[in-house]
Amino acid sequence: MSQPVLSVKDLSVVFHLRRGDFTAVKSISFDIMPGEVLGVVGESGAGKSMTGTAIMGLIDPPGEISSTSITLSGDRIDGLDEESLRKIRGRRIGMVMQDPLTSLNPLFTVGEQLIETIRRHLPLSQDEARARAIALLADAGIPDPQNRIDSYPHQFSGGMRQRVVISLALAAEPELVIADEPTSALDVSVQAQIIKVLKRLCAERGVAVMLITHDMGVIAEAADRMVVMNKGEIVETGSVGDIINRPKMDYTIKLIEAIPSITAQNPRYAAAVAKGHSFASEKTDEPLVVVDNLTKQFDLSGSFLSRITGRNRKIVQAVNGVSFSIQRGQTYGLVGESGSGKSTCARMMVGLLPPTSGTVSLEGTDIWSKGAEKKRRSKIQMIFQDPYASLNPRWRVGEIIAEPMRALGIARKPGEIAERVADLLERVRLDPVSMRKYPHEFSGGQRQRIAIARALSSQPEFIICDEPTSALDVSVQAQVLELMSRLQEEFGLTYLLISHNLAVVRQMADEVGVLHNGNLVETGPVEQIFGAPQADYTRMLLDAVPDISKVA
Amino acid sequence: MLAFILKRLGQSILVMLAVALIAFVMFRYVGDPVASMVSQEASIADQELLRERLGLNDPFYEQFFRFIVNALQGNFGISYRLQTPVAELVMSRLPATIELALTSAAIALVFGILAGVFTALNRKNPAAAAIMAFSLIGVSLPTFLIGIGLIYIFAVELQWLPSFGRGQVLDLGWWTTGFFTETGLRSIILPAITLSLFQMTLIMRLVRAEMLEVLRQDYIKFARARGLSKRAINFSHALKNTMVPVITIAGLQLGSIITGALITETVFQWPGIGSLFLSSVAVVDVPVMAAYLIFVGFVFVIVNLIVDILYYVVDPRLRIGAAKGH
Amino acid sequence: ETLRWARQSDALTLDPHSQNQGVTHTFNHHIYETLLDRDVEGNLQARLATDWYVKEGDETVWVFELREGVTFHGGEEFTAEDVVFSIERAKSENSNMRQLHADVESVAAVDDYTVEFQMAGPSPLYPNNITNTFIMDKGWSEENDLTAVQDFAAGEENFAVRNTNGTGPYVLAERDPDVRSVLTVNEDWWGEAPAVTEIVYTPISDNATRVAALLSGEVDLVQDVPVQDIERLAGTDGVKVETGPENRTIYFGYAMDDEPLISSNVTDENPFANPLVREAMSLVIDRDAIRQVVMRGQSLPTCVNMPPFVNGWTEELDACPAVDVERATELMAEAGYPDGFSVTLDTPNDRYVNDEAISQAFVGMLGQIGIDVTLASRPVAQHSPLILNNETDFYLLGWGVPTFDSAYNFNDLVHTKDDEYGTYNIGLYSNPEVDEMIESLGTMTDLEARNGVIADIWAQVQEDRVFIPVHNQVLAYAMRDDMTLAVHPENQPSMTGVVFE
Amino acid sequence: MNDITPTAPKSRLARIVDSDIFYSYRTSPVAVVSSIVAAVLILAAIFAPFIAPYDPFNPRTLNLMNGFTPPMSESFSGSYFLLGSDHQGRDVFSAILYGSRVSLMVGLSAILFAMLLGVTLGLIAGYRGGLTDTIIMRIADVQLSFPSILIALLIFGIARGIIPPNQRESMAIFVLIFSIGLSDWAQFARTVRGSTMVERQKDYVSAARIIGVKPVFILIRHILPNVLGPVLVIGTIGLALAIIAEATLSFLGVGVPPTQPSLGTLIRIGQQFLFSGEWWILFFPAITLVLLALSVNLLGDWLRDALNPRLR
Ligand SMILES: Nc1ncnc2c1ncn2[C@@H]1O[C@H](COP(=O)(O)OP(=O)(O)OP(=O)(O)O)[C@@H](O)[C@H]1O
Ligand SMILES: Nc1ncnc2c1ncn2[C@@H]1O[C@H](COP(=O)(O)OP(=O)(O)OP(=O)(O)O)[C@@H](O)[C@H]1O
Ligand SMILES: [Mg+2]
Ligand SMILES: [Mg+2]
Repeated sequence: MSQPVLSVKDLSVVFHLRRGDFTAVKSISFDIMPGEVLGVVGESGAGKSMTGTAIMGLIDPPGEISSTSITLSGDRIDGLDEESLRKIRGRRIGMVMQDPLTSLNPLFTVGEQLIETIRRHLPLSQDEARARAIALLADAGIPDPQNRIDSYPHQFSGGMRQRVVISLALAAEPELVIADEPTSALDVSVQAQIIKVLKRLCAERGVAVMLITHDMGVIAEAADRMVVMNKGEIVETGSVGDIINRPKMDYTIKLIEAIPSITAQNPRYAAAVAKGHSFASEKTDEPLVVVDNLTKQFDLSGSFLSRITGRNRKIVQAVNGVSFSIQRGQTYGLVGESGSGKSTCARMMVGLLPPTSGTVSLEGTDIWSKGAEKKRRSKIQMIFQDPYASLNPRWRVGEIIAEPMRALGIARKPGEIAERVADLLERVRLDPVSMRKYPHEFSGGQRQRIAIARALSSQPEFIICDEPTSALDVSVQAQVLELMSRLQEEFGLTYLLISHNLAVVRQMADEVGVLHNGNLVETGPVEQIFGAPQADYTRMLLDAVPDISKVA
Repeated sequence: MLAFILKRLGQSILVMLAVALIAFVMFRYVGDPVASMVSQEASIADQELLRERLGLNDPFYEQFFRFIVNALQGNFGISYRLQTPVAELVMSRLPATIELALTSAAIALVFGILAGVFTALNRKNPAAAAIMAFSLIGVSLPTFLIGIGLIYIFAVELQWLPSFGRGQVLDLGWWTTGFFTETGLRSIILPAITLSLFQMTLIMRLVRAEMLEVLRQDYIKFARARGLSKRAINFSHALKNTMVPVITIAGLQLGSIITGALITETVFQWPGIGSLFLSSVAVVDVPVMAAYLIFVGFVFVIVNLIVDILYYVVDPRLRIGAAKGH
Repeated sequence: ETLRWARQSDALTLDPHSQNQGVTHTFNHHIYETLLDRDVEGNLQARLATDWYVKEGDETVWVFELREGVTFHGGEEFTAEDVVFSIERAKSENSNMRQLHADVESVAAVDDYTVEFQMAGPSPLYPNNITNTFIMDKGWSEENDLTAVQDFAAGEENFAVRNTNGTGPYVLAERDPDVRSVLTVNEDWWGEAPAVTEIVYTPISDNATRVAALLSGEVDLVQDVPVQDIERLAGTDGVKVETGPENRTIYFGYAMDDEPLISSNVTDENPFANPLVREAMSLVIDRDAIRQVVMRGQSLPTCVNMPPFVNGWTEELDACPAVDVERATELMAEAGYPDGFSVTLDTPNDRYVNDEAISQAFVGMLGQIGIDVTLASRPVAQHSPLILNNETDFYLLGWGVPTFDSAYNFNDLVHTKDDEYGTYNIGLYSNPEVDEMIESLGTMTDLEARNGVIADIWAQVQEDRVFIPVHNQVLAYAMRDDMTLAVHPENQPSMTGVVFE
Repeated sequence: MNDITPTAPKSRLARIVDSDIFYSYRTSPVAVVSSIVAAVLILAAIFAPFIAPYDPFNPRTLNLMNGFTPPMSESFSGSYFLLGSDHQGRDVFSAILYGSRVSLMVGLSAILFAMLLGVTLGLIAGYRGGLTDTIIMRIADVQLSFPSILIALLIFGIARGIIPPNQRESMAIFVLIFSIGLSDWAQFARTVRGSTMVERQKDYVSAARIIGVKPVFILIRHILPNVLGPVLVIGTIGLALAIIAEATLSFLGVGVPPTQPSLGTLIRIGQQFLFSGEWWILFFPAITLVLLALSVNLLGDWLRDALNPRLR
């Protein structure tokens, strides 16, 4: 076999922090061959991104890199000075950074950033560089690249931005591409397309790819070999098929088990079927929540004047005549690609955003009618998409959880409140001592549990969960989902579960609605939707989901 | 965009009316113009006569209305002190102030931004710490003291630069400029430095703080990952992103350079509207004071408008209005 | 030779009759001329008039004989009709000089070089009033529509505000108000050719900057020199300072009527109405300390509210009693204020030399006898209306005497306040007998008898302690040391008097 | 995020000492030195009556003949003046101590007042948006058009009409605080408004709205703590400016009486003696002001960096 494109020996990354050193990566070694895709997986904080950043020489103080050697096609690249590194970065190693939304400079057009990078590394004229930039965008699947090249990043959707970042990484035809979560912001269909581009590069030009992700499905689909990391160390390495089908180490086994599969049937459905009951026909009670013909328009017209005269009106139809109902004690899953109106629905149902038309009724009362506020506040709660942003960083966890009790007058005496908070924390499996701490002192999974504890604090009947696990890695996600199911059983809660992770929805929901451009294209019992989807859009969505079970 | 400008212009008119109104209320408390207009032997009856003639005995709203009507026609009356038409007086002083303000603003911007970038890039460097500390002297001493200190060092002791005035100016008819004569250029140095010190400190600190923030953004890291040169990263990518807040403050500061020029112009006997205003306050020359305030109000309004437009130029995210998901 | 001359402020206008203000007159004296003016001792001297006297047989007429062969800058000949025109203009409604000519009923040209002033009654001291009334050319004025003095309220500018045509030693070459004015010598002037052939006049309002400009050699002559800088300037190579007395007294005054004070803790009566309190106050002021420390030796302590130049001044009146705090304390107890009282002193802070510091020093001295003074210090633009409206209990003021006669002080400061008289009688002192004597002064022709009345009035004023005078101001001009310019008592220096070494 | 899970709750003090801010403070010599300097100056001002050898505010104790005594020498009447005496025979050292008191009181109160007003209006403008925002921001425009001198004159004139004459001088200091504060609020309002507009979008605000927390409490308890960082920094620069503004206003007759000089007034007085050789009258008060401004601002700088978690 030929020489590896990248060879890493004994790489360590140490952060010199005030409370002692923290080793993010512990002497790891691995190689990547030309044309090979190496998948790197592991739970959040395992050191995956650090490894990639360290290879680029981009670790900032107080971080420090040490290694025996890092070679790129035989050339040592560790310990080089900043200037020599600049010649390698972008030119020989391309990198896709983890967060595409913030990786692009918002003040420069996509084209400017591409051309700048191309001309820095390749001897091309302005026009040639522009032509190349357009070709790159087209490769990455951006429609109409001639026109879109002069757009600013904010004019692109998250998925498009991610594709631009990929084009940028590929701009100077590097030998090695380090792609850190390149598809995390994409819907499944676009994700599939990107994976195709990467694979084609490997095949056609022998480029080596280091693909960092926590989505096992993507690995299964794209990678040849994979590395499993935990706490800065490599736990296991081998071919994708080997590891997924025959994991050896405990950690790997746990990780693989935690992955919800899109093809696995809903457990309750499966149980019901096993017992011979029919799962879908429980629709006997009066539904708890009824959404009827819900519509939301956003008026984006700039000025007061044009709003009055009605000229130049720019109206976004975010939600369009959506109707569905949710049974008490059940979970309704709402799926759909990014921007399809899921969160907007949620905000109207919780009382944050008045609907343009249509009604949301809870136990028969319209929550937007006069005098319904009290009921709405005490019975509906929401868990937000980003747990960190929904916790006030300046408040202690105890205060955060206690706020709904105070505001709704559920408990008033300090002693009683403290008791209840402690109880709630225990229920979400957190140490009651943590009520003294601030949100930033918790991990993502723990924060999500705090958010759940707060939602439970007001003793609601109905909880809207907007992407409750999107910020979490698979193992933590599994814990949170498990917790939610347990609480549902305990308190008889009703959930609206919003997610673009279809596997999660299949596992959790009793009924499912599919949103597309604000329209509810399909709704029905979970196994009906997943098992026999009716709408084209649903079918397309389901087809695009990568799945580990496809690995041979 | 046009609608936005029109809306802002409408608001601006209200702002200016408010400025004029408050100014008028204020004049009652600044002193009595008559007391400083008559000589010490003028009898009470004479003073009363003058007050009557100047319309100072009319009800407040009548005086205000008259002022607004006249001002709309570009007529700000006659200066009580210098007995020349106020509009003419202000116009003849304007070039001096504007040249001083622009020079100071340029100094403040250029040095403020350079020093801000330098101190942000070399946060631990002792030279940067020294610049940070030294710049504070600019804000902790009164302007008049700094001005006199500079005069003492550079005019009296070293005799390098003139201590007062504008030097020789070139009269272009509608404008007088000191930019094309040697004495004119030498004369502007000290007052411009004095006037710019405060704004320079502010801009420098602001740029530094914003730069530190921006340099840690992902897109800077990504720019490094793309192998861009240091200069492109620091001055093109990072600096441009610090500009939005800097423009806000710098814009406000350009306005306050003009109000801040009061003391500087007086110390350096700079023949601008600032010193004109202060001499007018001393003798309660109401027409000049009113015209000055209207002018300054106008400057602020224009500057704010330009700042808002500049936002659009610098930050494309603002161009499509408020369209934003969450 | 060119003289670069700096002072605190600029002439307000070049219209000779529009403003009665020292700085304006000083500047205009170089362009326009008056019938008479004052020399550096303060004596009247001939200028455009060569002789002046009361008409024989008619005590109410003043005769002025005019200088012949004088021409205006525009070439017009100077004659009696210019004088008639100018005096009438100065008397006209919008003129600020009219008060000085209030007694003139009419002016008539007897021939080309003689004018007669018909007065309302005998006015023996009238010539003192014309030292700042400038003569304009009638023809030029009429041509430029200048018969009336500018009316502010009309909102129009007057030609004379920026253009001149006088008979004086200099011709206006350049004028930028507040910034710079240039005067060049008038080759055809009737007097002796002055050594200064060009004057560059620049107002510099900041004290320190003005001094710096002289030190750096950017100007040759500086007026309005701060007293604390005199010593340093005098000790600097190439610079010298001329000092001399000014015709102005700085004094304190207080409310003397029976109304309770506005700002005092004594609310049922006016402590200042008690003569014992006033005496105590006058015993406690240490004028020598003020002179030595506050004024740096640059003042002439006095106990009468008039400078030595003024008719009626005597050494006895001027002399001060020794400071006696003990006696003052007794007096306060006797007056019924053993613990003193509180009051606010209003002082300007930008008008007279070290005005605020003088007041502050007096506050300390009054503290020794229990008078607890709060000092309220303001720019003169706010101080003036305050005191003119009698909204003060206790104040500082300076008074100049342009006529060089005591009657000027009496009319404005001592006579009971009414429409005509007592404009600056801020303490509301009122004594009908004194009022009567003051009114009689205006028409008395027997100068000796008149001086007797003046002495009587002063005796009463001093006995009643209407004022607490502090000192007469001293003027200082700083200049290059190769030139000389004497200090003028009215602060009206003429650059024709400059001599170069 | 580094997941550190301390097992037992610590005492409040221990938690403070252990906090990142305190750590950054301990390891920053600039912060330590400037906080010591600021503390010394502020304590000296507070305890002026116990430290100062003389009482410069009591005119009865002054002897004019002691004027212009150079530093470290005996005066006419035999008093010893460490930093010399001024033109009224006041001990410069004592005057600085007492003057700092006045200046700090005026400066701090004015800045606090400006902050209170500016932050309140900024919060409201940023949270409500729309017409409220436009009105508040245009008022800020109007305010910015007036030099603070004129605002002070206006307020003083109005106050003169309201306050009875014998209380005017004692009210002067409050009028002064009010005037300076009123001319400074706009910049706080602008800053806070910007940050509030960002914060109000965040989900923790939505979370509070869902349970019906009143807007006032959302603003005060949720948003305010999150927008206070830059406010503190502007406030520290503002302190020096407020002290200087006070001096200018006192000169215009709307400030403290010259018999009770503030630091700024001392500088203004001392400036007259710049050319005449009595340098100490200007020098010591000016140095005090520079030290005060420098230490407070360097502390502000440090605080800005320390509060920014990315810079730790
Ligand atoms: N600037 C820093 N200072 C201290 N520790 C850091 C810093 N940056 C990252 N770390 C720590 O290094 C460890 C590895 O981080 P890294 O970003 O590589 O995780 P990851 O595997 O990419 O996780 P994720 O899937 O969440 O992106 C984490 O525990 C993180 O807390
Ligand atoms: N406040 C708003 N003003 C204008 N448009 C809005 C606003 N909120 C949402 N939208 C638009 O409404 C549409 C639906 O947005 P929504 O947030 O409901 O999507 P989503 O399905 O939750 O997407 P994601 O998966 O990315 O969270 C989008 O096109 C969005 O741009
Ligand atoms: Mg990562
Ligand atoms: Mg969403």
